[in-house]
Amino acid sequence: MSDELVIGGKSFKSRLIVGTGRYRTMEDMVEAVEASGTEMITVAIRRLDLDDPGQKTLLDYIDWNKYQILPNTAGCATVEEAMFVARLGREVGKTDFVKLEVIPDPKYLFPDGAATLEAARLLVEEGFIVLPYVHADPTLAKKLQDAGCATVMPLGSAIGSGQGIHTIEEIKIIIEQATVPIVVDAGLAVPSDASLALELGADAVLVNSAIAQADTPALMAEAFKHGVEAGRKAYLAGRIGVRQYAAASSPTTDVPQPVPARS
Amino acid sequence: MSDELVIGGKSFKSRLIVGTGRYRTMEDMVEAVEASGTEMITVAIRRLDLDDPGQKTLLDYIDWNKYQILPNTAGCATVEEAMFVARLGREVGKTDFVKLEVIPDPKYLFPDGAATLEAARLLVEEGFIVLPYVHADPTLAKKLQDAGCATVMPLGSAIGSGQGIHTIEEIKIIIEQATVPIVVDAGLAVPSDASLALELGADAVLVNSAIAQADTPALMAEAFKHGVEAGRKAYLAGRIGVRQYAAASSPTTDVPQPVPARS
Amino acid sequence: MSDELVIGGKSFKSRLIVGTGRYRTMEDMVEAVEASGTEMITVAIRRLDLDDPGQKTLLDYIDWNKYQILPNTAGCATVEEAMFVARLGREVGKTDFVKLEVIPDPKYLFPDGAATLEAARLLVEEGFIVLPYVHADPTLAKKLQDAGCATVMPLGSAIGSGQGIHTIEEIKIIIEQATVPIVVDAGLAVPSDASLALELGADAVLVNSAIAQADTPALMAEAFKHGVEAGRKAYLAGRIGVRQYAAASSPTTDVPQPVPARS
Amino acid sequence: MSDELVIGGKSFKSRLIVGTGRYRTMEDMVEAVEASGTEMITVAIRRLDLDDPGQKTLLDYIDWNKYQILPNTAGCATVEEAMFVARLGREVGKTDFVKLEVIPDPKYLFPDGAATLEAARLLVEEGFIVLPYVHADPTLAKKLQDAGCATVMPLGSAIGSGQGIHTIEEIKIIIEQATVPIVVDAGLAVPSDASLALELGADAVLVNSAIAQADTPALMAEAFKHGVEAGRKAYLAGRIGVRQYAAASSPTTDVPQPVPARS
Amino acid sequence: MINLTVNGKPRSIEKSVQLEDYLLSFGVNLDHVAVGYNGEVIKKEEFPKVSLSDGDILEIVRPVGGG
Amino acid sequence: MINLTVNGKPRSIEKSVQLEDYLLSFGVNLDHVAVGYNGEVIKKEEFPKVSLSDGDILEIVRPVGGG
Amino acid sequence: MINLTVNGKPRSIEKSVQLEDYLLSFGVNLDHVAVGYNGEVIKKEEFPKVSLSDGDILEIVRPVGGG
Amino acid sequence: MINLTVNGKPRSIEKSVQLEDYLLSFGVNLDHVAVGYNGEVIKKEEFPKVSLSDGDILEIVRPVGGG
Repeated sequence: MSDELVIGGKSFKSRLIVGTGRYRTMEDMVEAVEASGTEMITVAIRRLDLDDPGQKTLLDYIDWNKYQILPNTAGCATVEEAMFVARLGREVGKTDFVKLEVIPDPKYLFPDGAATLEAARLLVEEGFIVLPYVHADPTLAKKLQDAGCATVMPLGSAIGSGQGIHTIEEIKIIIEQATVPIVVDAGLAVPSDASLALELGADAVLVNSAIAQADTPALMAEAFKHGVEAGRKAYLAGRIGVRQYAAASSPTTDVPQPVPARS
Repeated sequence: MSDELVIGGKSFKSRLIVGTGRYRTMEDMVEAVEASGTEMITVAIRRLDLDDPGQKTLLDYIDWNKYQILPNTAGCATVEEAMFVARLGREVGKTDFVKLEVIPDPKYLFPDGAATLEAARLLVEEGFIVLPYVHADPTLAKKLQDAGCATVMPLGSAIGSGQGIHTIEEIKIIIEQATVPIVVDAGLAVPSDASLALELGADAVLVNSAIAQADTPALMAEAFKHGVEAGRKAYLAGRIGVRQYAAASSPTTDVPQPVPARS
Repeated sequence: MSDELVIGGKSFKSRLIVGTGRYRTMEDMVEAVEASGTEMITVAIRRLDLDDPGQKTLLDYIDWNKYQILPNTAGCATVEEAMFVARLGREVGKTDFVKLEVIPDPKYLFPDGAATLEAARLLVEEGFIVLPYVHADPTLAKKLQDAGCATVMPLGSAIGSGQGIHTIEEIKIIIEQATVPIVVDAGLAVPSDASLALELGADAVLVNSAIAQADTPALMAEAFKHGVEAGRKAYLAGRIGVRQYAAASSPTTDVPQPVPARS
Repeated sequence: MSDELVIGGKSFKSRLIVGTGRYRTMEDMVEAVEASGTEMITVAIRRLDLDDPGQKTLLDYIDWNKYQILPNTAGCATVEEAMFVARLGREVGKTDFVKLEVIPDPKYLFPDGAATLEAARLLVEEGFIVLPYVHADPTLAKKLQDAGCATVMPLGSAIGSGQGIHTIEEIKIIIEQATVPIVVDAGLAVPSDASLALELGADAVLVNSAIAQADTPALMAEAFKHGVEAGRKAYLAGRIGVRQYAAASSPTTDVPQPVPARS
Repeated sequence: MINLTVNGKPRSIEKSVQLEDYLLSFGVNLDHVAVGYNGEVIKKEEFPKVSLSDGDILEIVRPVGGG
Repeated sequence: MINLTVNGKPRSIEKSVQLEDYLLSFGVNLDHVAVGYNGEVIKKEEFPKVSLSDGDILEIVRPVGGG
Repeated sequence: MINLTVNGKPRSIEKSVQLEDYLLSFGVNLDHVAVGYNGEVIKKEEFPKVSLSDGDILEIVRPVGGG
Repeated sequence: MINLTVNGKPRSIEKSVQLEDYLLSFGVNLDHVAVGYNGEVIKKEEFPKVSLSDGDILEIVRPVGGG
């Protein structure tokens, strides 16, 4: 059965997008990315240290031809900053894909919906394939897909908080009205979070801290790979409904009966 | 890394126990059992129809040498009935394993803890390997393991209800104090339920209705196989902690700054 | 102990704002409003039926001097419509208070955050005391309070859905960063929802459908009155913390011991 | 409307039972008990200090004629101990009421269901009015009411843990099948917990730590008084149902429309 | 003949009248309504000063139960 | 005439037979069933040693799908 | 010399006394306590009828704050 | 003397050079960086065509791990 995720005209077999930040070592990162089976990885764009310009970059560790690179605009608090970093990312990443983040709040790293929408419209005009990171606000999600975004990426909870998905109900509605793939991003801590998102009909998840900061990142990456597989297959297999009462899984008739020995 | 589940002295690679009831067809059942990768399946013991004694039984569909058979005492409301059915199951199943159920309540199929404990003690004396199905009551769980049960199987929610796991907090405590494998049984609806149970440290899950009644049982069985893999690997990989605030997954310094074009 | 809620320079003893819509009869409405002990009621602005211009209006049922009237902009999907209806409400309601709603989505009635923010800024400029109804988006909430809104009113769940508060985590953050009173609005179904909101530090709640559509509206209004009292007092009384283990509420020493009768 | 709670043939107007343990001072306790409006208070039975036999007891602080005294068997781990302490409590408390606790586990203070059932049967035979504290196990609850207990008191979470009610689903079922008053006990932390229990149809709640350990016990006691009132009234008022979609609380027609000024 | 749009429906009057008189002709209680006049909201005090002319668009509103 | 209760229903046989023969008379596959005899569960090896007599109560069971 | 166990601790008295007198000797308020005597709980009315003898085990209890 | 702002820090060069040469002077791998020039992002092909002049502001960036 072919079951592919299509974003910006590209097909992906894996529904797990992996972030490359917060690993203890680059080796951890490389192993985890491989173990995850992902086909798309996010990267951040930062200033080169001119006092050590030869230092290795992500490009020295990862074969960019093996993965769809998804440059992000993390660290940007305004539309202007996000536009600038998106354009830089396009050059260095050699891709039109961009994970759009406009985040004024350093404490919870919650995105600015209005600014994200404005930046998304401008980036779409410039031919970017825009994957915006936003609060799980169904009205905003609708406007973003109508604005030509390639996906909508509602958050589960605060980035890196490991709190899981607090926004189930909103995400269900976002999925219900979706015309583009929905990618649940941020806060996922364990594969059951990822599985749940896909069971509900989300098209993919983006995971970084849960893998990078696990005791054993590569093993956790594998766990998420299975979790995403599980969730997608369950969605396609059609889950049972919820019933108030029990339904016996063994026949309720023809139960053998003990008898008293004859007197 | 070898990571095996040991119950009653036998080792299992799969941590998914599958029930064989409620399938639409025997073909569905056989396919699902195979797709699940399970090594242990439950069966019920019922009267033979003497007006059609040649009718096929489970034994005609499934190779009992491939699986650990786990006869249950479903349908029994008293200690005496459960003892009798357990002994019949031992003969026909050619195994000492028994899934002990003592269930007086037909509406929610909730077990009778006191009666289950009494029956468990008697069956242990008779050399059975007892896997008791009980409410997620930590004190009862402790008494059952102290009584020599091979596992404790706390319920997530009503059998076949598809409500998932309502008893997370109790199950955490049961796991914390466990001296035998803990198998979460009943109510699981989707693989995220299974994954969650294993992430918390449960040793296995038992699933029947969620697979048997899914639109596509074999595919749902595969989904649960992945869910169990995901949960176990995540448990071994060591999940991240929960934090109140966000933790940036991209560096917060060296963010490139746009500048106004010179006038 | 004086513990007043101050909105737009006015002090209120009651922290329960009540809506006047969806009652089965006007008598139900009047009784419920009185039983609730509220000091602020919302009203909608609608066209007069010129074929029956003498028909009674809210003004014939309720003494507007007893309550702070809060005209809403329900039914408005755009900034322009909301501005127009707000201005009409100001004239007929003889108050600068306005409950700002900009809602393009008829299915879930979720507000448009960006449009609400834009309208809020314009209304503040015109001297309105603006109480905006928005999704529980902490970043948006911050912008609204910075824009001079008199409160922020995050939603618990869809209007009239009776689903309760799905947005606890977001609301906690909105409260944490609040510089104006936070009023939880929409979705509340039972007084425990209201109590919970105030226990978390919300300053008030707005309730309509839960009262209007209850079997006995006046009694439910009374129930909410108590719920709000309970929640506020609990907030001020300082709740106990959460601990993983138990803490005995009876002394654990000097327990009397039975003894065997002497032989 | 008369709405009384009847336990063991006695009528109570208050549905809040208050514990007298864990207060910082006896004055705190007295104030809180009064502020709570309770008519039934629990007490523990402990050895008198013979080196200071004149020390004040609860009896010096509280007028036992004003309250139904409910001696408990806290600290008892076996049936025998519980029977002995129950009998001592009957003498000193001059009442047949007893809160039955049989708790072998010191960490979570979870009760032993089977032992509690056995002790309950013996105490009922001896003419006690038995209020057993048990895990929220519907099958056990049924056996206790069938055994002649005056109430069943399922736990919400570990005693004094402040975790609230983890056992909602089980408690709903216990209420559904109840033939005696159901009193939710243990773990309640805030009045919304109490209100929720009563909204679901519980007949009363028992609260101790949440009041005794609050920053201001008397104020928290008042908060719980309101919470219980709120929950009971809401139960009687008949709550609205839950709907997936929104239901407008303002009319959706006759919305005034702005128009462009004529050119 | 003067054609108006009032609350979304066409209405006509013989000759121009003051807004206030027009409202009173319906028996409207002026204290209970607000009026939008060609997209502008006008205060009650202004009612006497506005004389209706062809093409005018009126929104005459009242408060109703709402949440 | 010997009257039995088999799986809850009355059945009768002309004269006493061995349990094993009785089972085989139904064409039952002995490897696929277990038997309760007056409340006792008896092993397959015992089948030939048990001869049925009046009033005996038999439970002849098989495994079926169950959870 | 009569040895008792009272509230878990050894105590002794010169010669046998009635339980009631023994309790009063401590200044105990009889209305505020209950007594376990060798595992039996005895009613207040019985106090005068019980005379303590060697090896008796007493539990003298009072109500305290509890939940 | 030409003063530049590069990655937020002041740097100076003797005389104007091409952007490309300037980058290479640091030993930068041109395939691994992108450059913002006075707020504009310029393509690699343009590097040789840009000669730096006084007051120019450069942002030289690379990809790093990010989520």
